[in-house]
Amino acid sequence: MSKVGVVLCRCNSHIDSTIDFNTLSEKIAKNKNVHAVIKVNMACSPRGKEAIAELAAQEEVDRLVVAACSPLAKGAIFKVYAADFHMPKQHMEVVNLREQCAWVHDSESATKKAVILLKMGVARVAKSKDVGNWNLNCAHINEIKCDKCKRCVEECPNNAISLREKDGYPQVNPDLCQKCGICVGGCPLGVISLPEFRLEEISAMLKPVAKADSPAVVGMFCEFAYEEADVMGQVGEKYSPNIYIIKVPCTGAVNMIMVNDAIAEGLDGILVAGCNASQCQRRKGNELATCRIENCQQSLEEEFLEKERLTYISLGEGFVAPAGIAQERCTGCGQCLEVCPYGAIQVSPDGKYEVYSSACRGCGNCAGVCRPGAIELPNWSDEKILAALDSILAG
Amino acid sequence: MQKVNILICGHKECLGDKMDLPGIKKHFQKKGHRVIIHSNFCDEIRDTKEFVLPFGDSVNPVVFAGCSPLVMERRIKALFDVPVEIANIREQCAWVYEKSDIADKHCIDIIELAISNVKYTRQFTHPSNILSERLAKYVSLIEEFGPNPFKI
Amino acid sequence: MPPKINLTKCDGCKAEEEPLCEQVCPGDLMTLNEDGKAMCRDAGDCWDCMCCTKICPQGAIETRLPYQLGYYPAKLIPRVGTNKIMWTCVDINGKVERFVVKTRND
Amino acid sequence: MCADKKLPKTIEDIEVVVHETDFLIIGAGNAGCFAAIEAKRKNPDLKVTLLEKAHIDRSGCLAAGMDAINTYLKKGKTIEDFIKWSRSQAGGLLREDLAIKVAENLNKPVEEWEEWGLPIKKDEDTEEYANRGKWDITIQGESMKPIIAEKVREYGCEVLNRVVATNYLTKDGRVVGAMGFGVRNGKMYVVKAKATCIATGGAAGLYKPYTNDGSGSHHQLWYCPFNTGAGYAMGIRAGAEMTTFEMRWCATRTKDFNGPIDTISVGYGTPMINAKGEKILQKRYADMGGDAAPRFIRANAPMEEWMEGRGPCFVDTREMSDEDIKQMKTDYLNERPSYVLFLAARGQDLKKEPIEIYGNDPYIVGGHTASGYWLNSEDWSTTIPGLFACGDVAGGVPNKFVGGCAAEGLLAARGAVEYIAKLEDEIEIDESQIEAEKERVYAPLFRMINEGEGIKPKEMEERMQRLMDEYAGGVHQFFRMNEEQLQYALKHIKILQDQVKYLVANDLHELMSAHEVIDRLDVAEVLIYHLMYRKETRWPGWQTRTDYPEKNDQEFDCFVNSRKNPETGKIEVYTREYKQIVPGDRLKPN
Repeated sequence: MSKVGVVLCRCNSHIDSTIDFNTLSEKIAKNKNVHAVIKVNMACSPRGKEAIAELAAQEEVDRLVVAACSPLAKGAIFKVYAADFHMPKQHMEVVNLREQCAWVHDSESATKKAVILLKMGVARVAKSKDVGNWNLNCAHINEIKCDKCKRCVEECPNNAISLREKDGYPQVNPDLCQKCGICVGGCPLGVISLPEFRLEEISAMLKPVAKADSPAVVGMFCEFAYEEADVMGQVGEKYSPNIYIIKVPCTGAVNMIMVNDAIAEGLDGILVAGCNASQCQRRKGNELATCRIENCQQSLEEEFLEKERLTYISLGEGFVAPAGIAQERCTGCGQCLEVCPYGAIQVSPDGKYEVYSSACRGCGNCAGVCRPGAIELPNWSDEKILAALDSILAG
Repeated sequence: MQKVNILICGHKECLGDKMDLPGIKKHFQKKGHRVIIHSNFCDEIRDTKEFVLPFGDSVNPVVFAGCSPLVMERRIKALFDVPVEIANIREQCAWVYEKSDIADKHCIDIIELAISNVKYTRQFTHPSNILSERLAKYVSLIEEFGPNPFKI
Repeated sequence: MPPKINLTKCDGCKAEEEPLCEQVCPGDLMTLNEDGKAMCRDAGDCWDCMCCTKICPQGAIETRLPYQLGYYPAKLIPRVGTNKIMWTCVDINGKVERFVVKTRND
Repeated sequence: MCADKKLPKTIEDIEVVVHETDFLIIGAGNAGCFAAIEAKRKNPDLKVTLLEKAHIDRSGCLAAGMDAINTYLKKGKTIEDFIKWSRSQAGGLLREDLAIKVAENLNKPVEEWEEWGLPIKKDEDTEEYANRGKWDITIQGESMKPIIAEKVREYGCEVLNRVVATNYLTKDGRVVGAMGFGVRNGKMYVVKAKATCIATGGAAGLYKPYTNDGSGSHHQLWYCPFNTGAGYAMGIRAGAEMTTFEMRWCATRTKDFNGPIDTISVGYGTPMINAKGEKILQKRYADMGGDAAPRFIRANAPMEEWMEGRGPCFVDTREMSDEDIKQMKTDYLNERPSYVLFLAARGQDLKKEPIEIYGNDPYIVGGHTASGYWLNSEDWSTTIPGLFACGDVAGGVPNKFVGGCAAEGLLAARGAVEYIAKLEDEIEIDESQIEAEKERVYAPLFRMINEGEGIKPKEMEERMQRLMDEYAGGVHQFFRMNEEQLQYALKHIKILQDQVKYLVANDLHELMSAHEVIDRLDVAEVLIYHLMYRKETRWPGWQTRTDYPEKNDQEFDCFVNSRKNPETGKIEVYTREYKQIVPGDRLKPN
């Protein structure tokens, strides 16, 4: 039995002013996997780290759950903590109690939801495996269960999977693997995992959601969709507390076995959120996802279930200011079209290069390669950067 | 040169006593900027945006000196009707330097950098994020369907 | 006669050789037809064990009983999770029954 | 249809793959898998190879799953209790020396299986396995085969899927491996092994199933129809001693769609009733123990009722609670899901209509009756050195079922591992037998290529099945037979065996079917000899001789064994005496 240490971060009262930490710690302490619960202010601060280190030092504690801000905010820092505590990074889970709970729901429902979110986190680390022993940091295929159906070979967008000569098992090339999880999502037997994304973990996370007030909806959000969910909290848009969002590397990583598990557990809806058709940075991840989902929806109807219980929504409504092309300077070399990971550059009928604004994520790759400097990012003009350099040199 | 409204969050729990904020305030006032030191911005940001009006004059851009943009950038930017830049004097200054004099110096540099940046920064436009509506729609649809018949 | 393949759903497991149904069929009855879709060699030799129906990732295979034994249009549809299997059973009068069965310990 | 591309056109085309291994197990079902795992545990350095006709994940009796373990020694039950019960169920005839050892190992595999992930119903308060009848426990075994298949791979055993074993490799009267062909790649496989264990299934499809009539569904059986007795046939051809084939397994099954009925009658204590609504066992077989009457009685009772004009018969589900009915259907989903589909296809409400039952076509199944290889209770070796047997093909221990077959896997593996340890000489095999087998195995393919026509395997299978059904006591004859019928059956079986040379196969699948019917013929022949030899009726239903309706303990209270003499090709039938170890009346469970 794994022993989980739970850290509740107040975040300067951003979180605990809405969520009742006493109820929360009381409820979560009852969980059989939880060994200890501590409350800290600013888990990301040096003092916060000390407190967490103390908890991790208790020799029973072998896993940590940090309930704080979005993993997209300070998540990386907490993962570094895990490394400092000599703990496999899979044994550290960040639960998003701020952007997707405290900032978007009223006190009562936020507290209720926080309990479930925390249980999900605990369930996940409890199931997590130390895969540090995988010598490679890429997708891993469990050959004991693999049936050599070769689907992963077919579907990998990076051609990172090929068949091994001697025994015909698929093998992953770590140099090509992008850890997008498209193979994880496609494997009919669910035997492929990423170092930090395993079917068993996700399935375990679904159990607590089933206990929530109905309608209980689980959201499987790709990293970009997840960020948009965070934005709602940041700009203070409230939404229904019935939805529990799980971050997935890409909608292509959502295996229909997970969906089946959700239905088996008794969840009322599964909402898969990803990018617009052209926009998937993982390349064809969302296309595969939509195919799988459409197919699964058919089956749902055959089983007399409403097909909308499983729904795909594509987001990316340009919450970042898009790049712009100054036509008078553009030489039409087409470099931008080459490098844009989101397919946001389009050539108009009259041969003009234009930015499809809702697809643009403002990454700036295009601006970087544009020789004539025709492309500008609204908030990162060359002038701005040069001026910044001057001020640094002056200082 | 353009005047900037500098808003420094001096929350003790965040910054400690390391930096000489009054000194820093003077430094920028000398340069003609308007500087306000707030005791705990987090406390107030949850309230309506009215409270920031005294800080902004809806003409000159704002530099917020406090915690990392990762913490609240969009929240703060959404408050003002003028361009805003964040100067991260917590994670990248208060939490990394032992000696006060170095911290003070670096703090000023960081704010200077933000001042230079904010001149080129555009007014933050409230993102056209319709996710909340879609979530609401979806949840109410599922509510109509009723519970999952496989639920035991 | 069992098993009945939904040709629009079946993608032959994108496999050039053996789709999953062909791999598991204890009677060696499943194979790929000319257009790379699953097909049953001889429905009369099917045991109705439903292995193919359960393993098909597309839910493209239906086990249908010989009419001489059971009337139309009863259906039994499996849905397989990591350690549970769900069954939806529809009888000839349209009565729907649902089952959730554990298949593995957590 | 990649299979055709791999079809060899001439004898020279055939690619021969030679494997060398320490321990060869033929058949990767329940027993075979446990044998493989146990061998690896006893000696991890051994190379263990499994030959599997289908795919190890879904092969053999457990392909569709299982809803119960019918033999588990619960708290308070002793080995002696088990022997007495099993002995009485089998009409007093079983190998007590073997049965005792099986009983000693009954629980281990089940508990391991649970540890590996098999869900078993527990009693809330006692934490013991939940009861289902005296010796049964309820499991949720839909995935029990994949679970154990994973373990086999984990233990590092080599699995050759889709390879059909056709004959043993022999060397001076000793088995040194096996030969077969790949159903997928058409290659011939020669596996040389220090020790070989036969773990294939029993023989289904010797008799015509009544569901076949006018429905064209050949495999509407309750027992795995892909178990075609290859293991028996190979042993017969190699001159191994076989026992008690005449103890056929004719069971009462659900009518029109073969499903088990223990699930209902044992699982939920529902009575068997006839058309008049009389409780059959209590009313007519009270003297034989009523509901606890021996299996053959229970199996035959509904058929007797039909004969007497009191059919149809049912198991009465009408008194069951809604929860029980739902639970029972769940049990079926774990073992034979399509039976639930059948009930739906009949639109049957079990609260109003009971489930109809009927006899099924007889099988030869060592897991249920005592038919199979004659074994040495020291090491589970057969009468041929180097050959061990476990599971359905191993004779002498009826009522083994899943748990017992698994236990035999352990026992056979231990015997084999010790045998291997004692060996020192390297195996040298003469190539001539490989050449001969190559010609025999691929003949139907080449006949099709050269002659372009002949007898399709299915045609011969259907002829054999109708013959056996009508003349060797099939279900249409209410399991009854007499000397003249058996003689007729034997005459025609011999004709069919001679006709085998006309068999044709269009592809590798048909080639497999051809050898399935060839093997069945060899089993059927020996079966008929056994049925003819036992001039008495010991197990009405399983073995009903209308010309000798009484039991004859003077002559036949013993085992009937046979051996096909490889030199003369004659089948020699003789008896072996019964050795009682556990005292008491062999017909009484206690």
